Amino acid sequence: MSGELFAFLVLALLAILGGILMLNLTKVIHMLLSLVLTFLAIAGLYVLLSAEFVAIAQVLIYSGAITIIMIFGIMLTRHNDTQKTKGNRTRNMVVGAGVVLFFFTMYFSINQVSFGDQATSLHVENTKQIGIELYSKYIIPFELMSVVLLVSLVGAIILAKRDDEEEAEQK
Amino acid sequence: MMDWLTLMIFSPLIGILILSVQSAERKTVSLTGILATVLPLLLSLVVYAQFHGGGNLGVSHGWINFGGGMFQANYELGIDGFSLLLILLTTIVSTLSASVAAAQIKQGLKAYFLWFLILEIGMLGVFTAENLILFFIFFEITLVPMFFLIGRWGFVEREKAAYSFLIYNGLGSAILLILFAAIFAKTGTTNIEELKAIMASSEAVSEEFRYGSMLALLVAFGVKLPIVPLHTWMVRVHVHAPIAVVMIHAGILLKIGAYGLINFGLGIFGDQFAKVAPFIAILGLINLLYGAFLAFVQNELKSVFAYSSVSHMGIVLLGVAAMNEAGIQGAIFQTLSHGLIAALLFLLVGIIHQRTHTTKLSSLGGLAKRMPLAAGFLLAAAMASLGLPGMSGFVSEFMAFLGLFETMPWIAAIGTLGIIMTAVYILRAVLGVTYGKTIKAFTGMYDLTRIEMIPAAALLALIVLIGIYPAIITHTLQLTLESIMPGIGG
Amino acid sequence: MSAIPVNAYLLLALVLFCIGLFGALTKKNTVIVLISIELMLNAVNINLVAFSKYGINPGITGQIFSLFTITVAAAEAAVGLAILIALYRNRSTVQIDEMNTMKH
Amino acid sequence: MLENAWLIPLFPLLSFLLLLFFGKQWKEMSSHVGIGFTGVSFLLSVIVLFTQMANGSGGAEMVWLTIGQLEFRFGVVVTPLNALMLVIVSLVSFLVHIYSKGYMHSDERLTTFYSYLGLFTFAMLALVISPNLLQLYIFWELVGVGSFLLIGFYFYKEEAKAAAKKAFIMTRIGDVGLLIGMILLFWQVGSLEFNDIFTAVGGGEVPEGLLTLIAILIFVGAVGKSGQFPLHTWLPDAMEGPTPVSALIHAATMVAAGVYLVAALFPVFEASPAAMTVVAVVGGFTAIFAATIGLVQTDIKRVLAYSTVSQLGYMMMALGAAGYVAGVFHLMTHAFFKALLFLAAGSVIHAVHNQNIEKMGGLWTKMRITGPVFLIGTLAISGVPLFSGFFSKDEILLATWYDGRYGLFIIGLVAAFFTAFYMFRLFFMVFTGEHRSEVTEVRESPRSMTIPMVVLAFLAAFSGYINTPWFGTFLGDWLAGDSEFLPFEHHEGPVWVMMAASLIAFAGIGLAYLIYYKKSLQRDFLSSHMPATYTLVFNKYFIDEFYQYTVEYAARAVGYLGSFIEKYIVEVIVAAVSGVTRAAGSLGSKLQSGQVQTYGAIAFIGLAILVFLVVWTGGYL
Repeated sequence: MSGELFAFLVLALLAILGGILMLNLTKVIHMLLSLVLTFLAIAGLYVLLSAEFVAIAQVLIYSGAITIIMIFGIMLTRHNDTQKTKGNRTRNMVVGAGVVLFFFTMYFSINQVSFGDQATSLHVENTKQIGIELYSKYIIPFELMSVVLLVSLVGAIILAKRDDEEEAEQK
Repeated sequence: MMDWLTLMIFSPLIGILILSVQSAERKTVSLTGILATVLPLLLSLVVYAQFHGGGNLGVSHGWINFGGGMFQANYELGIDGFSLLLILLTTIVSTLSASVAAAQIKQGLKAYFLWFLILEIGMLGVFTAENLILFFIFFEITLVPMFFLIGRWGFVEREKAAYSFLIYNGLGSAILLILFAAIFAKTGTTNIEELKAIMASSEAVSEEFRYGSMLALLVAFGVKLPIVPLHTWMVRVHVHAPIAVVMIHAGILLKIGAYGLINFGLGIFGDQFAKVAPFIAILGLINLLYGAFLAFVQNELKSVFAYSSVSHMGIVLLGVAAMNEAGIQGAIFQTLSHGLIAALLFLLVGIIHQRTHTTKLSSLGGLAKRMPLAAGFLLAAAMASLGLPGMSGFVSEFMAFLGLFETMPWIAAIGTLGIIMTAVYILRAVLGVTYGKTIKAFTGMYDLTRIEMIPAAALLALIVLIGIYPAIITHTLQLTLESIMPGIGG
Repeated sequence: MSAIPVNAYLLLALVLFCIGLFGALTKKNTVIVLISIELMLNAVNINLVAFSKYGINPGITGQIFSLFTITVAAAEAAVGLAILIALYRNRSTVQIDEMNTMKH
Repeated sequence: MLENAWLIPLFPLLSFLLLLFFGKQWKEMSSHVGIGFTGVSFLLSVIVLFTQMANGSGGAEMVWLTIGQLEFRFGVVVTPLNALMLVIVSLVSFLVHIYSKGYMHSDERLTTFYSYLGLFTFAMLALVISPNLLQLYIFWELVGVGSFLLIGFYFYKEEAKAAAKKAFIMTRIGDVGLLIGMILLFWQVGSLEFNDIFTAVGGGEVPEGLLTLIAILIFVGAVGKSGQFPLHTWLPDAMEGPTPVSALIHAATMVAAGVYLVAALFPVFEASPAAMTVVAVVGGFTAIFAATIGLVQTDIKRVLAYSTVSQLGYMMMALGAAGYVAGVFHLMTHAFFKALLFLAAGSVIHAVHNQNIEKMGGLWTKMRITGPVFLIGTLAISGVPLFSGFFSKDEILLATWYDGRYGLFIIGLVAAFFTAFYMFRLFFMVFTGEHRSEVTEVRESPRSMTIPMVVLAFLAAFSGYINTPWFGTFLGDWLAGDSEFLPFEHHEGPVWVMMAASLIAFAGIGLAYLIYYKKSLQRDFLSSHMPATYTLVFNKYFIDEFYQYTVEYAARAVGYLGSFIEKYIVEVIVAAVSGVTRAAGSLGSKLQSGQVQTYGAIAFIGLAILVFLVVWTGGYL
């Protein structure tokens, strides 16, 4: 067993473990933290796939930013909230069945996929390559993305901000 | 050249326009309403004259066109002998029904006439359309006004009746739409004449498709006709709809089923129709006997006549199934004659109901004493209904059975039981109402007024005229039959 | 040559996607639903990155796309949370099954 | 003149229409209108009769209905049989019109009565001059309606209503047989013209078995109309109608139409020995069967009605035994004497306002005209020598004898005995003995009633002389001579047949005399010695009840079964279909809960299934 395969297996298991924990834990905050595990494992997998920059971004954005935002979200709304155990059982079963169906269908297709080639030069100056591509070929999507970010920023502030009139009423 | 057909179909629009701007005062509204139906009546007479004068009445304008000319649905109108007769039936019964409505509809007369005139456009259009798409549109136009006419102006269970009318007929027309679309896709035309030519010659259309289409037609028009067991809606409508509407319904709308079956089923899919003829004959037999036996045990005058309609439509099926000239002519005659007879019967039932406020057989009796004219007319209508010679019912029954005995003697022999049963149930109901002891409970009953006499007398006169001198119809029908018969290899 | 076939990555991604999907469709807490959606996006990212290495046309493009996805995910998380907070203020709940105003 | 014979039925039709539309204003006048128009018809009929005798048969036709290549015609034809029937019908109708003026004078619906009479007379006259079977069928039904209307004339009486309904339906059953036979015949022959039919049948174009079937079916029509067993039950009930109607329709004309039908289609029957046997046996059986019922009835009109049934059976028996002339001859004489008897009975009823013979008696002295004419009729029907019935009955008995149907011959003799007995029973009970009526002041009827009776009495007495073994068989030669299809040879009968018939008649009369006049024999002999038989006969062999419990209840059961099917199967299926739709709808609306997750789940499952299908089918649907 090569080291790479070993690393893959461990990371993959960690990622899946995180997901399964997320499904089964009861406290919301625990669920969130279990997902951090998944995100980190995925970052590791990115490294295996010669995508160091993406891996770093993954750690920063997912494990860092998004998780923190979510935790804020939890704290701002209701602390110590637990997942209600009583759910719509039939619906869960049906959805589960659908998911399993979907899984096997996709599994069936995935099994048939095989690509011969393998990129070789990805790990060489990975960040630089990304940078060059971003600022040359994908400049317009990149700029657009900044607009998206801006809009979401503004939107999030407006949404989250208390309505003045409403506030006045409440006071 | 005048486009008489278009003019005739849409002439009720004038009435609609006038009505919609007019005040809702009862007298003016009923006058306008009746006059608005007289206009198409006059125009249909013009059309009749033109038809026999050899004038070319066909109309064709480009209309819907897509697929680079591959798919065309034109605005095409045309008539043959059969549809001409049905048009005349429509305009005549409409006028009479309008006059009945003016007397019997208590409220919302204006709205009633608006719906009624739209209905008339639909009916006239159905019988003149030469194009499946156009036919379908007019067919749908008849459904909506009927729904409201039943639902708003009917008797006790009017809403239920209106819904079951809409559901059944909606189902039928859905099947029709799918079928027409399939035919359109397969052949690229919806013109009936072209389709006849294609079906007669082309190998392109598979045998399975033809059978499928034929059966779909049978179901779609079977709902309308109605064929047992698709008939329950029709009984409900007959019992709960306002009388004027039932006159139209029994008199004309049911005939769309027969018209479609003969014109499309026989005309387009003649060969296939010939192959399933025994099956259709059995359906007809079931209709005839089932309707008759059920009519025999009904306790309500309107139900009796409703089931008698089921029974009489069985004769149409039997005649069509005979697949020879006598049978088909019998079916057509039956269509027309039942239209007149049913209109007359329900007209009289309406008058009786108006006087006595009941149509229960158990609470009616001895009407001949107080209302001799009404009883006389009812008796005459009953006699026509049970196929008394000298009235139109006999001619049609005779021809239908004449035709059927040639091809399927055993079924015909069983069917004659229906003739006996018709006499039994009609007499049971009608004698029960008119003869016997006078029931004292109804005070202030009065006989037919002069105004009421007119529609009843007109209908009876037509019935007797056709019965005594059937050539009046056959000479209009000749051409139609000649065009249908080659289609079935007869 | 790597000992790991692309199928393995795809399978992992599928498993994660399915977990995320199940979570998104069954969990009651809105925050978890949001984070489950993030998980699904991550699964997609794995695919993208895996294809960038083992695809028919291997190249850097896959990684760039995953970066875009991450960005959008971040923006989505921010807006989602803002909506959540606004909702919580109005209805004082974060249970998704109590948010059924669409019905009315 | 013969091609204008269509004028004959036209006058009664005119009378019908005029009275229908304007009768209300005319009131009393309407009887004169009816009488006048019928009188014209009668005169024309007589002219036609003599023209026919002088010039032979003739007629006129026009096309009535075309179906493709097939043509149906309408027209008139005058053959000896038709001409004879014309005269009989128009004469009796004319006399009944006159009689009714007296009999019905107090009825407020006199106009209606006369218009119905006009309708009936029209239909009956048109019936007997039909040149083809279809036209015959049409008027066959129309006379049925005329009869129906007149039976139900007292519509407010429940019995009249029931009787009218029964008459119509029973005859309709027969009519359907006729209709089927007619249509079958049409598809064999290709035409319904009598001449074409006879040519085809004579040429052997119709297969033997089918021909028998057709003949029997046509005979079923005759059975219905002529009140033969087993469709006879309507005829006695039809006595609910006014008495002149009974005389006209249910004695002289319409009920004889069945006999006329068989006679008119005689070549068809003759071609099938089996059918002939059926006709003869049914006729013979009806003759004796109805006669036994007639023995014990107490209603004057019912006795006459059963006697009519019996006599019609006699005619059928004659025709079935190839006695064409005998049948028609008896038809004619019977029309006269039975109409006479009914009119006389009507006169009695008019006087005593009762129909029960137990409540009459001793009227001979009070009704100086009615009594004798009734006696003449009774003598004629009993077959007393020198009266008309004697000759025609004799002819029938001879025909059966010569045809080798000895069983029927005996039946004929027995029936003749019964006839003589019950007719004289009637006569003695009504006209002799002490006065039993509640009406003390019995008066003879007005002249408008007595004159027709006298005319008929004359005919009943003497009309037999046109066909006798002694003075020549004028009628037979004339009836059969003209047609190539009718064989006729007169049987020089053995004298003992005639003697036997006379003896039998006298025996019957004698027995009646002993029991009812002299009272030397016990009246209640039968009821006391054989009570079971008496009950059976008195209740008309329970045939009505039998029909009620079988046919009527069966029809009703089928009807209820149908409505059961309708309610619990058809409606349930419909309800099930609509229920499924409704359930699907409510399920759908339940899913519409506003919960995003549910929507998402559904969308996802749909997607999963689609993807699965695509993969499953390899991407090709």
